[in-house]
Amino acid sequence: MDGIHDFGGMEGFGPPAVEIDEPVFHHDWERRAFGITMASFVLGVSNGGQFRHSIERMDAEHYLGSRYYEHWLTGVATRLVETGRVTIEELEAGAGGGFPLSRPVASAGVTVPEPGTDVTVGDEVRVRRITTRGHTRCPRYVRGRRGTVVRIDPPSSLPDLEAHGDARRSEPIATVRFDGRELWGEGAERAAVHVDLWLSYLERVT
Amino acid sequence: MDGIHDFGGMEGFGPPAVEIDEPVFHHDWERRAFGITMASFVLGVSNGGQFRHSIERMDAEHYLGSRYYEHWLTGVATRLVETGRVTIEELEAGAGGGFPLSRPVASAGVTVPEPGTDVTVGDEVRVRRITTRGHTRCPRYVRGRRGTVVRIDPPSSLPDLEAHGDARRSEPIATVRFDGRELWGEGAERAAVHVDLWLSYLERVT
Amino acid sequence: MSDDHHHHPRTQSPIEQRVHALEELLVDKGIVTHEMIDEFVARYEDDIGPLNGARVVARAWTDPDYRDRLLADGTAAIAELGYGGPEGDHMIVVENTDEVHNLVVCTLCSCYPWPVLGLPPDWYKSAPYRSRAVREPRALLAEMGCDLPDEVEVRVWDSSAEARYLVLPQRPAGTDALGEDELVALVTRDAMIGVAR
Amino acid sequence: MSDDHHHHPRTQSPIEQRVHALEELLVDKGIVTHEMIDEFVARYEDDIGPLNGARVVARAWTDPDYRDRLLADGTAAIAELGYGGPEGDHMIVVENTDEVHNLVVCTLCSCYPWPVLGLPPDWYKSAPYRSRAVREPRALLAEMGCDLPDEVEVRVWDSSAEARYLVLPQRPAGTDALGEDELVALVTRDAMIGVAR
Repeated sequence: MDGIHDFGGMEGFGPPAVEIDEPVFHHDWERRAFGITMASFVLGVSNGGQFRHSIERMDAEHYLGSRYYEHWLTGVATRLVETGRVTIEELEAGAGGGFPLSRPVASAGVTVPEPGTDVTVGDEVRVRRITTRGHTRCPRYVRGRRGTVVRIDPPSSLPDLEAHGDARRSEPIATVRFDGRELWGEGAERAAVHVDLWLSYLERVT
Repeated sequence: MDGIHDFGGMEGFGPPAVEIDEPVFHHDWERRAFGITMASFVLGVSNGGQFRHSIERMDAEHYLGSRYYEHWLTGVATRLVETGRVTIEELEAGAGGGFPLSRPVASAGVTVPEPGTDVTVGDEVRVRRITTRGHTRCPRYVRGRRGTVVRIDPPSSLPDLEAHGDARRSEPIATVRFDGRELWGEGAERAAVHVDLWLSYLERVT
Repeated sequence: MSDDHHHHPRTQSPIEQRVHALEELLVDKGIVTHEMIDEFVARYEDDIGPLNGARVVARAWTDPDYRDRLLADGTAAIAELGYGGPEGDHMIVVENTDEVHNLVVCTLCSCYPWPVLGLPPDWYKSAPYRSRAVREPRALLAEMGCDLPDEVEVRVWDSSAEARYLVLPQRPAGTDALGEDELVALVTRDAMIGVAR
Repeated sequence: MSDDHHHHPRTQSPIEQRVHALEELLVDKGIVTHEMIDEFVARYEDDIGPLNGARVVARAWTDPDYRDRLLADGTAAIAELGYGGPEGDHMIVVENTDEVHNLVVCTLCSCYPWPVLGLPPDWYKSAPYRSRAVREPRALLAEMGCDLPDEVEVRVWDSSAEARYLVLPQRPAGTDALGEDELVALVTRDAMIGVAR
């Protein structure tokens, strides 16, 4: 989905706020939200794709205006409701007020790319224009862009499928090197940007 | 610039909040912010591109979390400071507190597309991948996409230039019709989306 | 509009303080006057609104020649009724039919045909409307109470440049006996944006 | 970590109330225990942190064979020192040189090599860092106090899939006399992310 979470290249943000000697957690609630989420994985509440998508489905303004572990809390609570373990009524009663959850998975337009072709290190590739309204790990800023494969990682479960049902497809992951100017135009800084992309996100440039 | 203002197709927003018998202004400060901004145009504080870009340069979280006329107020105040008519110190003294302005124009990467070729109604075109960090009226969701020209409007000043200096280029504007599936993939709703694009944003598909 | 806008109420929100500060500063410097601002506000709060557009639509419903001129050159035909000005210099009128439904949006800011509709409502300027109108117009329209049959073609117009769009809705059935003035009352702002039929 | 997390303090913020409500609800239903949560918190607050990564780096600085193994198979070489686990199953180590500077980011969420660096700092998870690291890494690094000469090549690694990245910084000049344990103290978390040299 083209959500607010897909920050790569987005403008309108200032300098990062760096805190000297920053603690691991800033508030006790962050400790508990972290621990609850970690426990939820052990209990099988979500796989990685499901959990990430539960955060991506947060209201964009809520996402942008809240701290990181509030994202986790919102995602895990959403998954707990969606899997029938708790109800929103129970959550609101306990909180003594509103308990904003993420929005439902899109009812249409959740698509999975066709399997891609095999690639090897050195190949020129172009990233497909993924347009799913569901979960994907293909960032918007590389879609349609050309790059060179520099590494192949072992097969792993395609998130686009994993987040939305029982079907699985295991595919190698290619690390693709993009020239900064290919991504951001001639005025861009000189830099190489590497993105790890499942084969289904790629097509070979012939 | 790829800012938060470029909402087309972005996900993570819910249903629009429709208010029955909505007033033109909800607060008296909205009246004043509107009037100040209108007066500022008469006084030549900004042209259209400069004013729009002054709003686009707002901090993304501020933009998303504030009402529409706060965008105007922030943009016009930013322009008034940038053109030397008022100072941030005067604004903060008057407000008795902070007066958040928009961020400065990008110091690098502000580019203007090369002039495009002429097109006529019925032509197939592809939208260029505009990557400027400055102002543009080429929405992100149509960049790289194919469509058909359905109308040509009279020449008008290219915003990408107008917002950033004294140079001007006047170009016809083509209304391009995009199939929803070209923009959003096979799972998309059946719809035709029309976008008005200066010729420099387009290249003919040969 | 209250007359005491240059008095400083005791408890102002930060945005109220900022707007007030800017207005006072500009007046103190002699850059604007309160009256200039008052005048703009009055014009767009009291004088210009969707009644203008409704008159255009009702005329088009009752005068086939006017309808043809309106579709051929919106700016000129609208000027015949005395309407024009900022955000109305290049008007395009798009016509709904049994087969076609038109919807207007501005994804990049909130461009809107002021001379015929006045200033836009909050939802038109909101992230939900601007993001979804171009991606899932049918779902959006359904949520706004406008259910379109599958066979109706949806045409979305993103006002990204100089043109401003007005939808010419279909004349409701059973209104043959009504005159132009009576028809004016039937034309809604929402229908002229395209979020209602 | 306080022991009274299941008591309800009098004035809680909304997010505190929500977290508290969820924990109590899950405990009441027998889905989790407070102790399970305590254990995860303790592990990542007390046990696992950038000291692990510093030991890996110091070993690589002092043992050329280890450095070669680390660059060839990060996961296995890091496991030699006893580090592994969630977010560390596929470790890639990228080496800084006089000619190359590496920078790690996760634009889509905040993936980070937990076993060697612990949990990420706020700025790593923030919109400014995630948005700008892939678009203007040099400007971002300069703002963070890391000025790179123009001739140094910048390589950004967006952790968008399974691999997690650790930067192997350059050994500081003038440290030939220092042993591995002394070198550990010189290795910063920021250098292992790539926002410092």
